Amino acid sequence: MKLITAVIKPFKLDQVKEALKAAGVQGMTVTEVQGFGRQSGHTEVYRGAEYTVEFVPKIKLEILADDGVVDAISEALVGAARTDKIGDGKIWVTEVAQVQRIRTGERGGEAV
Amino acid sequence: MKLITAVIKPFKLDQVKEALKAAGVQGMTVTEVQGFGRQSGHTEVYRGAEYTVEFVPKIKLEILADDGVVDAISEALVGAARTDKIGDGKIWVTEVAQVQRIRTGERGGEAV
Amino acid sequence: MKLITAVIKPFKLDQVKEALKAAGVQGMTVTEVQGFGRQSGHTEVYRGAEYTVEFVPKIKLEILADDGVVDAISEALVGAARTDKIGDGKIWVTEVAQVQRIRTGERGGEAV
Amino acid sequence: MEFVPDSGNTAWVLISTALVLFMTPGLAFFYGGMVRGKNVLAMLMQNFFAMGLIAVLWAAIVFSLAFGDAGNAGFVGNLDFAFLKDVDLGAGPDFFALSIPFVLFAAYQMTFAIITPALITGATADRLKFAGYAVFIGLWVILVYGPVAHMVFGGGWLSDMGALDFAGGAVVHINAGAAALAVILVVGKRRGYPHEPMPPHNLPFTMLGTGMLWFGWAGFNAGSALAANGVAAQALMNTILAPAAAMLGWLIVEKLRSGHATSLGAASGAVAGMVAITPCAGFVGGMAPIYIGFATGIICYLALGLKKAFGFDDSLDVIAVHLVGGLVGSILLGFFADPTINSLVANPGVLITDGGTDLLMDQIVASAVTLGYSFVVSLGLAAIIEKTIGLRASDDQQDQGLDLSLHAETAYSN
Amino acid sequence: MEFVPDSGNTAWVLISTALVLFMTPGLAFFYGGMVRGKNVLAMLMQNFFAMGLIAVLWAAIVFSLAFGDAGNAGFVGNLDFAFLKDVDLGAGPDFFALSIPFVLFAAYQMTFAIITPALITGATADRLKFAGYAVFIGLWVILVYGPVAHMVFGGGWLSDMGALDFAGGAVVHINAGAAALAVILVVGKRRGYPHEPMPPHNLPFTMLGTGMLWFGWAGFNAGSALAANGVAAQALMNTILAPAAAMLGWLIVEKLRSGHATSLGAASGAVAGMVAITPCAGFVGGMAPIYIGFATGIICYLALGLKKAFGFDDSLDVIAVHLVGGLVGSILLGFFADPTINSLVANPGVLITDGGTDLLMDQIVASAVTLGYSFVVSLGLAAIIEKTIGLRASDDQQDQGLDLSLHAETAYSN
Amino acid sequence: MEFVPDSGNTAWVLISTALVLFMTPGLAFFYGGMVRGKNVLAMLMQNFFAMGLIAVLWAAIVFSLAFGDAGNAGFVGNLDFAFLKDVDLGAGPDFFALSIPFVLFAAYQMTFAIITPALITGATADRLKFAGYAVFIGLWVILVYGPVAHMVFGGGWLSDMGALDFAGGAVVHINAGAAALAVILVVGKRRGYPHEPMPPHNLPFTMLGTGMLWFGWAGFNAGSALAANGVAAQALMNTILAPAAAMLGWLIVEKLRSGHATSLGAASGAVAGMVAITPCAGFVGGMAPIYIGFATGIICYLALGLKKAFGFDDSLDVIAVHLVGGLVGSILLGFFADPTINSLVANPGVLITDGGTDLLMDQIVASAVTLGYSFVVSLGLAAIIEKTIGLRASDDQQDQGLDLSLHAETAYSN
Ligand SMILES: Nc1ncnc2c1ncn2[C@@H]1O[C@H](COP(=O)(O)OP(=O)(O)O)[C@@H](O)[C@H]1O
Ligand SMILES: Nc1ncnc2c1ncn2[C@@H]1O[C@H](COP(=O)(O)OP(=O)(O)O)[C@@H](O)[C@H]1O
Ligand SMILES: Nc1ncnc2c1ncn2[C@@H]1O[C@H](COP(=O)(O)OP(=O)(O)O)[C@@H](O)[C@H]1O
Repeated sequence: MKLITAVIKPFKLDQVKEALKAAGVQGMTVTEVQGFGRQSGHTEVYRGAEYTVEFVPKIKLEILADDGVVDAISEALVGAARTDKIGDGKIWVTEVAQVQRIRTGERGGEAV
Repeated sequence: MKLITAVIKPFKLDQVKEALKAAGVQGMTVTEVQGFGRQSGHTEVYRGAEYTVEFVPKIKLEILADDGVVDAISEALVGAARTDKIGDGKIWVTEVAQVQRIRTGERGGEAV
Repeated sequence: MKLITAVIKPFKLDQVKEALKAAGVQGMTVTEVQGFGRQSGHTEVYRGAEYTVEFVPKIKLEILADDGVVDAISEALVGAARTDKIGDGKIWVTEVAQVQRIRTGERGGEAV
Repeated sequence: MEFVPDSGNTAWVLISTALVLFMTPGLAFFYGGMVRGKNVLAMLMQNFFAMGLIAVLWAAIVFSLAFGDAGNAGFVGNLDFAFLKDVDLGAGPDFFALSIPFVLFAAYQMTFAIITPALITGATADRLKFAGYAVFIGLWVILVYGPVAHMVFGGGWLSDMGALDFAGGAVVHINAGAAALAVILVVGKRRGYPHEPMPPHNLPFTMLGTGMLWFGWAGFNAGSALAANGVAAQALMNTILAPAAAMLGWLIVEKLRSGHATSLGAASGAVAGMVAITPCAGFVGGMAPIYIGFATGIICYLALGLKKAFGFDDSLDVIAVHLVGGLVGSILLGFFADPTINSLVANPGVLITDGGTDLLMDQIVASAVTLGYSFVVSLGLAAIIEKTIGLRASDDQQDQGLDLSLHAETAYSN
Repeated sequence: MEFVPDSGNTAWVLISTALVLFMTPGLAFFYGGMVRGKNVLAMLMQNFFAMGLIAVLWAAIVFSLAFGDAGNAGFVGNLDFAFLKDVDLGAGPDFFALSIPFVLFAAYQMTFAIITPALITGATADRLKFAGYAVFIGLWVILVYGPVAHMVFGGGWLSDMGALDFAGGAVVHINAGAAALAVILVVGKRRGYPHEPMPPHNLPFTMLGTGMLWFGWAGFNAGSALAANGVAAQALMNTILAPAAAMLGWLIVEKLRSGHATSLGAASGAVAGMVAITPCAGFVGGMAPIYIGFATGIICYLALGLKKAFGFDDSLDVIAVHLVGGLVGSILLGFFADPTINSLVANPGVLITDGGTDLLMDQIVASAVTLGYSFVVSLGLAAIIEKTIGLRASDDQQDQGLDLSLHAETAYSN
Repeated sequence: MEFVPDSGNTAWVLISTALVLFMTPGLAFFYGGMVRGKNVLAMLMQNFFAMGLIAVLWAAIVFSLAFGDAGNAGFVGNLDFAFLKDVDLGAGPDFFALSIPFVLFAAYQMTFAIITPALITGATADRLKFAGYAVFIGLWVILVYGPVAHMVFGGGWLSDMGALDFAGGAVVHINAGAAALAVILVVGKRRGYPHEPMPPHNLPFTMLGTGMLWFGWAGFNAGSALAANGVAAQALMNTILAPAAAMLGWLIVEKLRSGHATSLGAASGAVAGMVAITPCAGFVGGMAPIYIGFATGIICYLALGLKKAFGFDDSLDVIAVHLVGGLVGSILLGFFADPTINSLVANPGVLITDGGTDLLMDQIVASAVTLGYSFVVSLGLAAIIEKTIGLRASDDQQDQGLDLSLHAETAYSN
């Protein structure tokens, strides 16, 4: 079992969600986050004072997936999230030792 | 050292927190998230236009715990979070390579 | 490849960010979270009713980093986040199986 | 039409009508800020809906019930003005001795009828079905508000007896407060109360509502003079001083008891002061509003303890602020009513030159009658509605939040 | 200066001017709550900026275009009052028969000119360049608002013909609605519309705006009597009853069609009712405002379907609420106008004693002329601006949000 | 009581009083939107608390200090009206030549005394102890506001000398601005300033506050005529035109200097224009308000640079907007004061027919005296309070946020 985490641009969420559904993903968890990276921040102006804001709004997705489908899901996600402009984000995969569905107690592949 | 992550229904947070305290948990980190899953989204209506909202508000908990207590904590959490209705959420466990308390620099079991 | 996660005090974010940049970090993802721990919660008063709020606002940082630089980054982070007062937070490291930059498809060290 | 209204008085009652109308949105925000984010639209909706429903019912029948057959020293009016018959640009019945168009008087009084049932929504917050609520306030305004307004404002028996109520301490606040108590006895506590913390979701909204209410209250109290004259001027002065003093009173006790002076305390104290000065506004002068306000701030703060003592769930403290505040004001009027301020004060208050306890007794009777009548009818009404179409939202609806479960909306998004 | 204004009438128009001025911030919040959080400042800015730009243009030229050479039965005024020449503390031209200072009349009318172009911003929400918008409303108020106001309010040919418009059903609402339609045809749909959901980001703001609008509308409608008299009183009564009934009408159809009565529906219905009663306010009485309001609530709700049917993107339903609402009111006035309410009603409405269809025909002509003139000129204006300096924000700007991309600001932070 | 107030004038001052009262909540939101979310309740609280405390002190003593012994050409009034003695429904002292009840005059002036110290809170945002603040404004209103109001409004020496101040350019804005400067010199900078970014947490609140302020300012300026007459009408016109022009002026320089026209800029420019027109409102006419406003927008924008230049932390730019804006208006009045608008203008302004520099000199003196007196006394007062009970919140309190650390509340929750 793996956890796929991705950070994407907010306005891409809908497209990514559809692509993931098409790739068979049945669940995910989404968090609003602020990203810092190569994408240069923007300038905000308040009463003549300019602030450089290095943090950019992003969306973080977390998807638990069986080992076998990780690559397919990653590809679908990358395909949908990509705009080829700086700041498109990252996707990374970590190993999950154990997963359980709270409602039923099912474990492993059954649980996601 | 393990990281236990759980996604639960928001109105269960208080009960879960109490159950975890009873199970000896001394710390956790909580994030507001949006979940997508089997729990069917709801319909929202704005000036006659109906939107289906597939994302449902959820709470994500992260708990660092020594390997030995992971099962007890998981059980306590599942017990408290369960409503037996769809959308109760997931709980998963990942391996943590290293943990440190920022204030003291303590590491490992001491740090949580 | 590792994922460094840290929970810190909100007003420390700016200092920590600068310290991480100085340590060579080029990207990170930031989430507003609520922490529960040894730091005693505060009391809120509404029309004479006192609530004890055990959750304290915190900031969570996630930094993908090559294995070789994890210690340097952790140290920089801990150094900047430390106030020596209870509630300074935790930092932990998990193994990442794979990481990719969405924009380019680059993987591994290239991606972060 | 020969009647030429006084343009200055008419200007003042025109704007006062608008001001009181603006109080219902103000109340919506005062309350809306205090509920949880998942229920804020339900709260706003209940208040705005009162503007829709009550206005139409007022035109159809309630105005006539309240002000028909004015001066009959009875319990209720008649149907002479139903569907706004004869509610025209003239001066209306002699009883009112109006210097403004009768239709304006009807519009002005309408805004009072709108806000009164809306006040109840604070007590029942987070757990009312919308349909049940709609039926409840519709019937309530006919069965309770109309008669009470007649008894006090329409020359019914309480006013005939000698009780005074400048702008609605009994008609509006005691009345709504008693109804609130009745309804919460029927619908029970919010799911999760009291163990689950339910902090206000947006206190700036509550402060905004307070500001809107205070502003609107100028029209509520000083407008009740129905003229731009000295009484109106004194009423306005009192409507600033009493809330100010009540804010100070509340904050001082709060600081002593809980260690902090809170912004919600400042807002609550001010509103309690507005409530208490309402019956007194055009009848007292000098430093009296400050004494009344200061006492109210302290008493209403202490009255917060009632809900714990009696174990009811008055979500946003309508009992402590409106029922208790209304009672305090109505009764203190028996001490401070001053004929040099307003010649309608036939029996000066206890503390005033040549004063006695006559007025005080009348005030107590009027307060008790209003409280009792409103409580009993409201209790029956709420119970019937709960048994039939339902008044309390289900546990699932409360868990999901009323905004989504009842109105298919969410208040906030990105 | 010998002219002594009537102090009561002056007081009423003074406060009415402030009330109408307050409507533009109210509109900003009504709209601002409905857009996405990344565009809310752009929306607020467009509305507040109208207060800045239009006020100055009004003083410079537009007041004179609208009210110069008053009573000429023509198409536009002249430049006699340009740069506020002779707009003084006296009574102004006899044509207006003012009992208030002429400078106050100019200030009062200014607030109408400000809010009219601001109404358009709801249709074009989330996709206008600020610079293009600024140029558009500047030219529009000169080329469209000035002439239309003259034709109807300034004794131009439409009023001379016999059309009635108490407070701007045609001048303000049909006019702005037609312009809105024209501009969205030029700028096209919001990026992502209709597949991407764009829920309102803060509905409490929309409710707040509704409350502010309703409050301000008291000055808009009842102030248009330019006196604190019976007509003003009736106008105020109508301005409460019609929105109330429209709210009920809207909510009933909404409940039947989508299963829920929503808070946005309550707000929208009320605003539609305010729009529809605008042309009628000082001309109808009795239960007529309730009939007009109720019909409007239903019709405007159904008119929401137009944008799907015709495939345009009217972001916040300006067509359904302002254009359709304005038309409904202007035409229903032909049925309900009542000379016993206002002696300016020369031809009673169809349903009124001694009534006929004369007025109805005039109302239809005036509505059609306003609609057509505004639509055509606005279309040309918008097209030219889009071709030259640009009116539609780029896709990237829309993705990032207008607040950041156009104004370098974000609305919310910690 | 034989005095019969003019109903129209009374109506206008009644509503003006309510309008000015409403400005303090408006100011609270104007400021509250600009602070960080952890300090918003502290800001709102400071402003609302001013309504509580100052109202009571006004009744007790400050009204009498300001308006007792009116016309004495001196420095301060006396205690004749302390505890509202003789502040009744009559016409008051002949000096005021009132056509409204004296108690209404007292109420109206009270609202000015409330908002003046509240203005200071913008400069000191995010770092004041509540207790210290409460003591400061309480003493300040007695030691500074009372005397300054007497000197200018109460027939004291500045007005006797010939200085004009229609609605408080000196009494309110220069006065508060000078005090703000003094207090920030005592309490120092916000923790983290200037390296830590402190963006406004809710700019829509700031826009809302701007709308409320502009609305209320109609009562502030036009109400200061104390009658519903031509002067009031002109003052209202000016109170729309000047802020409008100031908004344009500010936005143009902002666009040129930083590349963007911001919504906060629009709001700030408008408020600066309201400030500057305050002393001039009932004394200038024609296009003068536009010239004054436009110049103010530009100058106040440039004055933002002062805080960087001099290294002080004026959190929300009270110096640039209120002190500089008040000075610009007070001095430009010396150029534009016009006796054809108001017969109280004895010496026409420099640019007016028959004008000279007499008034200009008086204006400069009055501005300097107000500035100097307020600054010096405020500095001493703040220093003493800081040394004794403490005025600056501790670093820990600032880190945690004042809402939680001082008031045990959080503004937002779910
Ligand atoms: N080392 C990192 N660790 C965690 N998140 C990162 C890291 N680098 C970038 N991110 C996240 O990815 C987002 C995009 O990264 P950025 O460097 O701006 O562009 P790109 O992904 O196109 O190279 C950032 O805003 C941040 O949220
Ligand atoms: N594959 C997944 N990866 C990550 N989170 C998931 C996944 N599936 C479900 N979730 C989270 O769990 C929540 C509940 O899941 P859902 O399928 O609705 O119900 P249940 O857990 O009862 O089967 C979701 O809202 C989402 O937050
Ligand atoms: N076991 C844990 N798992 C996850 N997060 C934790 C855990 N313990 C503490 N935290 C996080 O660290 C923060 C600080 O912890 P706390 O115990 O208050 O102080 P300290 O880190 O100084 O010992 C908490 O608010 C919480 O966000």
